[in-house]
Amino acid sequence: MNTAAPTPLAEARDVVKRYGPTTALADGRITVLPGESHALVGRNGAGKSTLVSVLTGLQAPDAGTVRFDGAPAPALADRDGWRRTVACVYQRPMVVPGLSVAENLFLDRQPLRRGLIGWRRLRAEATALLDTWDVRVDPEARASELSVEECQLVQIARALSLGARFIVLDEPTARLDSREIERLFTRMRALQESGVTFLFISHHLQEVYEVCTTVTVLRDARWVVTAPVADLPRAALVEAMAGEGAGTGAHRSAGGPRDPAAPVLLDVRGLTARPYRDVRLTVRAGEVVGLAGSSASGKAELAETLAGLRTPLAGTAELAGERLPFGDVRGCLAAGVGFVPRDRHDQGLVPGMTVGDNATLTVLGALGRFGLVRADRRRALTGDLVRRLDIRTEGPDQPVRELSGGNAQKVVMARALASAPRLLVLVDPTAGVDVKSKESLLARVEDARRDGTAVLVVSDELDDLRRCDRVLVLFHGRVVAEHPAGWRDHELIAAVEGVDHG
Amino acid sequence: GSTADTGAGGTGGTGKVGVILPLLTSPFWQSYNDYVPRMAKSEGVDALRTVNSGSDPAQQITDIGNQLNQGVRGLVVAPLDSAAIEAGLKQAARKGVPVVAVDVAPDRGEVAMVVRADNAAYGEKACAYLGEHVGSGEVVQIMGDLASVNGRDRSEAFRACVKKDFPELKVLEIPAKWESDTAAAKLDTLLNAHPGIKGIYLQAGGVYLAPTLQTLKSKGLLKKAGTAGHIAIVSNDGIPQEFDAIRRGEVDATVSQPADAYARYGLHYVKAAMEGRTFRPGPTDHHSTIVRLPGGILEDQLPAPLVTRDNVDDPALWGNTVG
Amino acid sequence: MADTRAPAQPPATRRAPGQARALLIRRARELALLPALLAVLVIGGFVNDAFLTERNLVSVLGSSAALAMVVLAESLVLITGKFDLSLESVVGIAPALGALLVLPAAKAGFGTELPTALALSAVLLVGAAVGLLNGLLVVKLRLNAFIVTLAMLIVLRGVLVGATRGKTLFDMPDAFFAMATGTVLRVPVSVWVAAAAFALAGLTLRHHRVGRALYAIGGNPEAARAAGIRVDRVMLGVFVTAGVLAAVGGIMRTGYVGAINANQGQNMIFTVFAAAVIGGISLDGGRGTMSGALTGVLLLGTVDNLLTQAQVQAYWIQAIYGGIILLALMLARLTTGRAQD
Amino acid sequence: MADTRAPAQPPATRRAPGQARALLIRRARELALLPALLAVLVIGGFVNDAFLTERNLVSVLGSSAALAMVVLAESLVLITGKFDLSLESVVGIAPALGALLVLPAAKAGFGTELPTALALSAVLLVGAAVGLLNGLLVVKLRLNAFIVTLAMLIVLRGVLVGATRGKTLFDMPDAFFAMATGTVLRVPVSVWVAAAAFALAGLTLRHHRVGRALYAIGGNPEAARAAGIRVDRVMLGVFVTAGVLAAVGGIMRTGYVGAINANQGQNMIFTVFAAAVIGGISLDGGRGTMSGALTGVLLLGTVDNLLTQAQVQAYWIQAIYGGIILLALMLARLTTGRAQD
Ligand SMILES: Nc1ncnc2c1ncn2[C@@H]1O[C@H](COP(=O)(O)OP(=O)(O)OP(=O)(O)O)[C@@H](O)[C@H]1O
Ligand SMILES: Nc1ncnc2c1ncn2[C@@H]1O[C@H](COP(=O)(O)OP(=O)(O)OP(=O)(O)O)[C@@H](O)[C@H]1O
Ligand SMILES: [Mg+2]
Ligand SMILES: [Mg+2]
Repeated sequence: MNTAAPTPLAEARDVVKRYGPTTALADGRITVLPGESHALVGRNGAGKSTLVSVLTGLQAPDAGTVRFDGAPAPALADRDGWRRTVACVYQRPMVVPGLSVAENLFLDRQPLRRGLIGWRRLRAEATALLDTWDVRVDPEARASELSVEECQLVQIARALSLGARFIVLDEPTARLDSREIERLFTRMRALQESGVTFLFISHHLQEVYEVCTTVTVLRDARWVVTAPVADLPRAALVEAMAGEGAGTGAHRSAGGPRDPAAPVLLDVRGLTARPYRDVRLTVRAGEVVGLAGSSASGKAELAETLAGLRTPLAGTAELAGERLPFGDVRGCLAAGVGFVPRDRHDQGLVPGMTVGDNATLTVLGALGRFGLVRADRRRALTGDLVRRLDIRTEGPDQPVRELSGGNAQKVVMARALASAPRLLVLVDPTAGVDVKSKESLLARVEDARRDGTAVLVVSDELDDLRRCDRVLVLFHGRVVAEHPAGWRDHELIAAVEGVDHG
Repeated sequence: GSTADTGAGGTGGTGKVGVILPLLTSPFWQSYNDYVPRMAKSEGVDALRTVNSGSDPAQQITDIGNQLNQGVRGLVVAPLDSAAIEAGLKQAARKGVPVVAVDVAPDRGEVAMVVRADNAAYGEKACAYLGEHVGSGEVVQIMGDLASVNGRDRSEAFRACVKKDFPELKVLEIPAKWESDTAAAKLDTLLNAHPGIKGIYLQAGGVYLAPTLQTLKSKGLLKKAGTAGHIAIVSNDGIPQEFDAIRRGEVDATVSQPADAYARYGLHYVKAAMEGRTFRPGPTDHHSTIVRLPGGILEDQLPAPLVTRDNVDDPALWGNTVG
Repeated sequence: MADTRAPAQPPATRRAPGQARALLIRRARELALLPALLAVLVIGGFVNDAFLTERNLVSVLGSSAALAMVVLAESLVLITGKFDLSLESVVGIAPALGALLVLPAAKAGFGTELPTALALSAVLLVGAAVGLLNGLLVVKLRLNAFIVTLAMLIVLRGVLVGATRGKTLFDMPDAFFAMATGTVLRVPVSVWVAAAAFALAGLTLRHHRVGRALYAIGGNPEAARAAGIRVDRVMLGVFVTAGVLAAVGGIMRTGYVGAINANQGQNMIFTVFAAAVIGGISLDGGRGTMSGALTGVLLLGTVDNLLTQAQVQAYWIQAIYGGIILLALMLARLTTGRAQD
Repeated sequence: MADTRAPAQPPATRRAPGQARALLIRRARELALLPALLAVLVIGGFVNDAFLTERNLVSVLGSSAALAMVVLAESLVLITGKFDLSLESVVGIAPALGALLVLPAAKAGFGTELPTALALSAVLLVGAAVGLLNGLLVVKLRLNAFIVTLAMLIVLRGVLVGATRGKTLFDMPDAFFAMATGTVLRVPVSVWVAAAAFALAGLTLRHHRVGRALYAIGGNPEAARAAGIRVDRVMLGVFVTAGVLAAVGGIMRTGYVGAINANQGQNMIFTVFAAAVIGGISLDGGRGTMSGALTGVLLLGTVDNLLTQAQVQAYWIQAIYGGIILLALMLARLTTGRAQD
């Protein structure tokens, strides 16, 4: 085995990376062989993204070595060297908001004409590239105008077009709908055939089995195991990640509504705005209703309307008989709406503030008299939420900026739960959350529902929707289908994509 | 020795003296600053290093406080503002430290003596010169900072004198905030709109001389005195470069602010005050007169001669004694 | 191929012991300037005997009080993620208008001769009005705060010169000077007021929901809005508060100087920003504490005092002052190991 | 339920028709100030016959050239997402050191009496050195750019006063004045140089990779680094370039004024920021164009000229100037419908 082993395409050994008092990586190891598709999995905060940033030259490790093709990695400042070696889609958005989509796609490698940038060629190449990904955006549009999904696709398109032989994808699918994911996998397979090697990170384990050949597991900042995916069935993989024997349970479905006679809590009638029309839906107390649809269906806008972030053109929504004050977030909060927004970077978190601050941002008025925010009560509430949601953090005083992606997402959920809402509106609540945490996150949704909370889950994550008592499908702004629990995957996917027949 | 009675008390004439400057970015005050140690030696005063208030009246109060905390027995201050110095004077009075004010007479407060040449007189002299030599037409005054007492007094005196004595003159104004580039740009602009300008009064030669000459030169309007189309220029300060320009015939006159005398008599009076001497109105032994101002303050009005081609080489002028 | 497995070892215990230390480090960052401040004090003690006397230290405080108020005001605006350059002109225009209302026409006043209490309220009102105007332009019209308040600064400087016709205002009622001249326990009232204002602001920022809202808005206005914070209203409130605080600073300066010069406050904003930013207030918003800002003010005041006492040549004093600020920054950088961008 | 399904239409076709309009809007935004500028020109023409004469317009250009260079320099730094306040002091210190090297000791020089060409190169070198120092402190030591360059500004102001001992420097060789006094086609050389510099910078920013890198760094430095841009090196280069450009601006100002005063450049930075930000350069980095910055410079220059010609009462001129800037901002806001924050 040793004699026949080819030179690894990329190899990291004994990598240590610390951020102040946090050890993000204590024993980072990975060996990626040429031509394989290597999965990197681990729970939130295990150190995956840290390993990626070391492997792509974004940060120098505190200790350890990185080698490519047997040769030492380029110096940190040698950006060209790194760019030739490896391409990456980072977990955090890495676009320049003020530049056009076309330029973002070809940043620092714009086609030149006599030393200057050939805008025409740039536009043409960008258009072609976007077309291959079927991204319907104007290449001249600013990147800041893109939706989360479009932004992610643009970054994927960029990374895959760089011509590198080694491509790292850090949770590329967390923000994509199923059709977009399928398109990504098709491209990946094509590139694999032409000899491109992938390092792929995802919390959707079925994706690991679908596209990867080898898997490396990190746990608590340490390398745990590397094995062919075929040798690690799902249960073993989860065990390796979590460090304990645990049933996967991800496919458990919710069963019917607990109490079909429960009173209707949320009653939405004739709601109309730009991206959706004449929406009518109801959610009973203790009921979990899913709202599915592609990224362009208007589902996220509908959710934002209910949270008070938008004012619709027409229609009403009543929560327990009271009209929701549209366009008034505070009013909606007071009325009992808890909200997890679509993008944690955008509306979800204040990165510079601590976990405690972020988690209690919606309930600042309730932590003491005269508007005082009592530190002990904030600490207690935060501690409780951190425990319940299993957030991996140094403590409530750690800035959210320093959390790993999935843990940050849990803080957003904590913020929504902190106000003990009567209606929970969750948009993509488990984006970037690891399998175990997803369980606990969804279990918290279960808890809430048991307490009589109405829950609206806006997502196209089948795992999220499976827990719903029924799923509504939004297509081009209209509710086109309703599936009671027990639907089969392909039915729902077909409905979401608008190809079902009734 | 000037007109002074020897009295009792005081600090016995010994002890350190603090000297506070208003700013250092003008050639005039820079000369004054250079004179201070020299004059201190000749007057036998133990002067500390000068302190610069950097054009900030509040800083000046702080500077006074700092000097007093260091135990100075006398202060020579060139106030930035006639009113906004009172708080500083009060502090000194509380400690029994005599103060001599240079260049600006405080509106109120206790000072042993004010040593100054009258700012209003500068404006009047310039007005009189221009009035006599230009007669009628448009004249420009390039003003200082309107928020400074020096600039204000010169501007108002010039304006008032023109109105009263030379109504044929029409005054155009450039508020230039003691900034040379502002002066250049605005003079340039005015010359476009008023090609017939006949005279210019520069309220500070140290700042405005170069931009004025440069602007006139680049517009082809810099003619020697006596030739046709010459624009009469009266400047204010008395620095060597103004004298050179007068010799070249580019500038007609300047009011010489006596930087040397400021330093000398500032220190002289503070020493006298520390010795407990007091003073009376009347002529002095150095060609000046002590007058009692309306507020009861005594002021030694130093002569500020108008320098023209005729007396520009007078070796007694301070501008002829520095490099 | 490697199906090698790591030996089952306990997960690196990262939580418990690290937590206290991390908190300590984070707190230390807020007071990054303290070592620099201490260094200046010690050096000062050696350089000049008069430096560490009570009298001198009270002088430092008294001369810094007005600056401190404006730094406080600016810090609040900066934490909210905005700018207010016009605060320096409020320091001049607010007390000046108050004085004009109370002074007789013979003393360059408007001749309205309002009662003193009314005139003093007018001072605060002017500050509030300027803040409100800035706030409306920034919050409602969505103009850029930096440039709006820069234009406002120019306008107000002009109005001050225009309204006073460049004259210095004096002979106001004693109440105008009381803050700087009155003392409690031998320390000027202005110092106590500034200290109280800092303490109150510090408490509010740390322990009141309004304070937390400022940080949230400065850190990510979108997230703040989504969390139910009325971003526009809070921002308006901050601009108004800053205006009022600067007006109080203006009264302090008036008392300190004993008169109102037509360029009162001019160029102060540089020092204000220096103190705030040295003290750890971020220009990007969302970061900084009152204790930090206060150390910034004290450092500048102390260095200034020290340089005067050290008999540095007047020509070089400014260069040395700037150099010391640079050194203090580097020292803060090294002692906290934190990048400052 | 609902089998009423929307026809399978592609979501809002954003390409073909929208594209031209979007581009137009984008271009219009860069020149948001043009309406305001035109308004000032038209009003000026009515107010005063001399205003729209060739001679007067050349005056406006000549007096704005030095400012334009510094605005250009600052814009480059701002686009990269940093600040450089010390540029205003480079305008003073760089030509002053050059002059001191060439002047004899009798005229307050160092007495080295270097040849003119060397002294002029020294001017540029001083600019570059200051830029490099700023850059190193910001890029390598990771100090905050605002506060580093503010401290540098104070240091350099002090050095200028110290090195000249407060004196005004006269009588430099003619080459020091040539840019402002020499003319080509009746327009001063300085104007041509500034125009060329703007054109070159505009071209580079729009059509060269280095220029695009500035926007990328200003917009998202991490993304820029990930895309292979040598962020540190580019940033250093920008600081050095800005220093050199400001030094050139300093020579222009020296020529325009005919001497170097010990406060040359002082307070200029306010005007520089005003011009840049009014012209659409974002303080957050990553946004703004050279044509916008240029309209900002021209607007300020024109308004200033107009007010002088109109002989507005000296006491109120500043207030009116500030008011016009505010109006121009609102006009720009209304004509482009763009929020400016
Ligand atoms: N800039 C930082 N400062 C401090 N701590 C950090 C920083 N970045 C990451 N960490 C910490 O390092 C650890 C590993 O984070 P990392 O982002 O690598 O996790 P991850 O495996 O990618 O998790 P996820 O699946 O949630 O993305 C976490 O505990 C995190 O809090
Ligand atoms: N900053 C930019 N971002 C994206 N596209 C740009 C940018 N600047 C210019 N372009 C594109 O370049 C095209 C031509 O612009 P411009 O006329 O300024 O350049 P040019 O060099 O003359 O190009 P061409 O030779 O193609 O006409 C525009 O239609 C625009 O789409
Ligand atoms: Mg990650
Ligand atoms: Mg073209």
